Amino acid sequence: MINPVLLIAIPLLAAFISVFIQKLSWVLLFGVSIFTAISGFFLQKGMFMIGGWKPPFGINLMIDDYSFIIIIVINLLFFLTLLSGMWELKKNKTILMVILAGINGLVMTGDLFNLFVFLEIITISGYILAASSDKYYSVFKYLVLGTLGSSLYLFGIMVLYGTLGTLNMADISQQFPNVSGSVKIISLTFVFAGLGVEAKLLPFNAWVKGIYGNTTPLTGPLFSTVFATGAIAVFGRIFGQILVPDSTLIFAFIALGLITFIFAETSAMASKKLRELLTFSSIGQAGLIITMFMIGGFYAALIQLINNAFAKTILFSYATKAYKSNGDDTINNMSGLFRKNVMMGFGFTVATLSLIGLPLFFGFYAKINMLQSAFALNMWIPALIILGSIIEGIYYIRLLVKLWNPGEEGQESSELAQSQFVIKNGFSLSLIAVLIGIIFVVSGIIPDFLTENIAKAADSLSDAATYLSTVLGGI
Amino acid sequence: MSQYLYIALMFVGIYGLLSQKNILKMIISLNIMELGLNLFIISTGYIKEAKAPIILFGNEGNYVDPLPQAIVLTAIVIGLGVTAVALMLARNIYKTYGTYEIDEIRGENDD
Amino acid sequence: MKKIIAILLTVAVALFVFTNLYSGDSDFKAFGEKSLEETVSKEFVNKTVDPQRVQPETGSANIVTSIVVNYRGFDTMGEVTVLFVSALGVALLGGVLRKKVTFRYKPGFIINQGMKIIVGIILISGIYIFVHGHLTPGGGFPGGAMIGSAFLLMYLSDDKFRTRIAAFKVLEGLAGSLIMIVGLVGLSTGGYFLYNFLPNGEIGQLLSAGIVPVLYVLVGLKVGSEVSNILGDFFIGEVEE
Amino acid sequence: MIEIIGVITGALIIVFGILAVESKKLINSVVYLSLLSLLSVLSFIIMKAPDVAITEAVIGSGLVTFLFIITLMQDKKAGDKK
Repeated sequence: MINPVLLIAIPLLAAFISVFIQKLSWVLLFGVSIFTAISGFFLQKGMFMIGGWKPPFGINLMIDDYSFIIIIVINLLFFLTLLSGMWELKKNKTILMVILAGINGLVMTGDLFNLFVFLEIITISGYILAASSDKYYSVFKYLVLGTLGSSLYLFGIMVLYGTLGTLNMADISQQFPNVSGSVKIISLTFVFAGLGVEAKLLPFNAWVKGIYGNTTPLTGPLFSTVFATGAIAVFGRIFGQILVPDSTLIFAFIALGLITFIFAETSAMASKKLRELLTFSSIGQAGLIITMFMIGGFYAALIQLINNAFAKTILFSYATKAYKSNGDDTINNMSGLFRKNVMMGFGFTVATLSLIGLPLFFGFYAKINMLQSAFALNMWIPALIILGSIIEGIYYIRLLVKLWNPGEEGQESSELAQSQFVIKNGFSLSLIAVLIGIIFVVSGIIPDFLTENIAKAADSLSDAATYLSTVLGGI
Repeated sequence: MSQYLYIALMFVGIYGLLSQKNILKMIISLNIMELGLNLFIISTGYIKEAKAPIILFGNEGNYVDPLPQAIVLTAIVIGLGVTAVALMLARNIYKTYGTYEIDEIRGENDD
Repeated sequence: MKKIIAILLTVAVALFVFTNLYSGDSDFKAFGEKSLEETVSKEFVNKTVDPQRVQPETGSANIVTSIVVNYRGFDTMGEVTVLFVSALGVALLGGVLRKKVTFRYKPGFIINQGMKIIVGIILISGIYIFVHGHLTPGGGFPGGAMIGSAFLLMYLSDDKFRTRIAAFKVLEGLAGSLIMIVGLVGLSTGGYFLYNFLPNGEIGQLLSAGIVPVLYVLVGLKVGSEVSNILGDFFIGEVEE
Repeated sequence: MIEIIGVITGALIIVFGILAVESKKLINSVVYLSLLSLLSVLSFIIMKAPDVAITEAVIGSGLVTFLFIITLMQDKKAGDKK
């Protein structure tokens, strides 16, 4: 059993050491990543006090079933991202180790201000990694919005502190229902806006296109899977368990999530470039998952979060690698590419089919559960979800047909198949594609293992009483 | 009363972010916003007639709330880090595009 | 036009905040009216969080320091990491710009020599501030920043000095690693990360407060070397003369 | 008495904040930001936060101002807003 503090302390220690032994920093990076990916499975559950100060006075880490599964997923994804971006690491190795510590801390921490600190760690690291694309103005927009977002978040939690006199999540979730309505509205709006920047929700996501649209094989999977999963998981934790909004605000939040979903899927439909299409698809998925968290469908939200994260790892690794090798990612020019790279094509296809939720794949269970929990509420939410999913299905199927079949649609010719595109250094990519492809197929046919754990995680999120007693009573 | 002014300062910074089109001006606005926020945080811990939270001999009890001060210490240093990165980015933007005005920046296919 | 929209938007949000935060039924504590009893800070001030420890549980006379380094030391660790990442980022971004900054004036003899004395004074006061961080106002952050500004003066007054100093990289990494190691020693001896495993001594003495001064000195060194690195990187850039 | 000083400082802070945002020359904005920072140090002292005051004095009005100025030095024309 591994103490969860080590998942933050070991990567940070390695990062500091790597400053003066730079030659060995890639060994440290891969070593740390393998350590966290494996030890995620053996994580000790419960509440861990930092410095031995009991909550709500000190800072605590909280490992329940929810953070447990998110930690496993994030650390696995981080390792896969490293494989995908193996040739892109350059001078970013130290920053990557800091990111690993930051994202683990973000998911595990039980204190609202500590969450802000970890949020700053990963966003600042994000700006620096994004700047490796040389699109400085896009990075600057991300920096301004990111700083604005975290300031708004800090304002929200300080209003809460001024009212309740505590920053501990469990303590606040206990007292929050008794807070007066006006303070509730202010704190919820500002925390929502602050986290909405990282979660890519609609009024706050002006930065996403410039950043995700210009990614490399390293930053593409990192932003779209590791960062996005962490941010959305925190979103679910805060609004599902700690600061539960009341009915008027929850209506506004659901509306924002759904508008983001529909708007992004429509924009993706019109995209001509692969990375742009995937960017809009990521925004749309974020909107969908947050809607599910808001309507209380934690199980469906989690299952789609994990499905989306693994699928996007392949899709973004592939798209960024194709761009890196050819300097172009226009979908029309890529047609017939998978004829030459069957292994990658297999992984890509499985991931896409799972993402849009076809039967026999893992994503199918996500979509079914989503609709079930949405239909339990009213009719128009599931109607919009189905509408968005159909749009998503159309453009992804169109993409797959293009990539497998060269030339005009319906015209079968192997001569036209010789697309100008090549993939350099494709071995790691094939490895990732096949690994995740197999995970998807197996988990689609035998879903019990994964779904059981996710169900436990969803239960622990909706069961606030256990969380409270573990943190405040478990001294 | 002064608490209103601190929140207002935060909104002066946000107004600057929305209205200014010069990159350095935007960074200055970010700094103003953070300053207003820091002043607001300290003001949530202020108690009338209370002393600064340092234990001297014969000076016990009745202190202002020390936790917001600890938080602002952290926030100021984080603000320094963000400002340094932002200014370095601004220099790189100037090197690439020869300007600080966002209207004159071309070639990054957005908006 | 854009300005009018910006003004309207800001005023709308500001009104939303003011009307809600200071409305009649709001239980947000008014300015100056709150009571320490209603917050977690009352235990920090009385030093009574954990009655099972040897009293006083934290020996620092400056209560803010005891919160920053002891009760909420994890935040400080994260915050030092933020500055670490920004220093790295400034170096990476600045690596694109290669030329040194040159000034039109040449520092004369008096500036050169006088600066050295001033630098010495600033360095000593910076070190004094973070060594006494647990007793007097100040501590690792301002102390470290003062060390950084001492080096700023050196950069300004001496042309030859204007290069990256490799020793700062080592100091930065070393101080950071030592902070983590102090935390891990606490984990192995006390069972908690960043556990205070040193005796607290008597409030007001220089050698008191357990790991607080140790951590604050490390934080001060780390902040100092990071700020110096950032400043050094800012001097390496293109300036049109 | 001390409350009145606090309010006056707060009002001055707002004035300098608006000046810093709306000023035509960038170098003036930077100087106003620095003044803003110094006035906020006074506010921190009035609100009994000596640690924060020292930190803000060194970092806010010292280092940040310097970073802005060295960035401005990159372009001689940048002193004027177009």
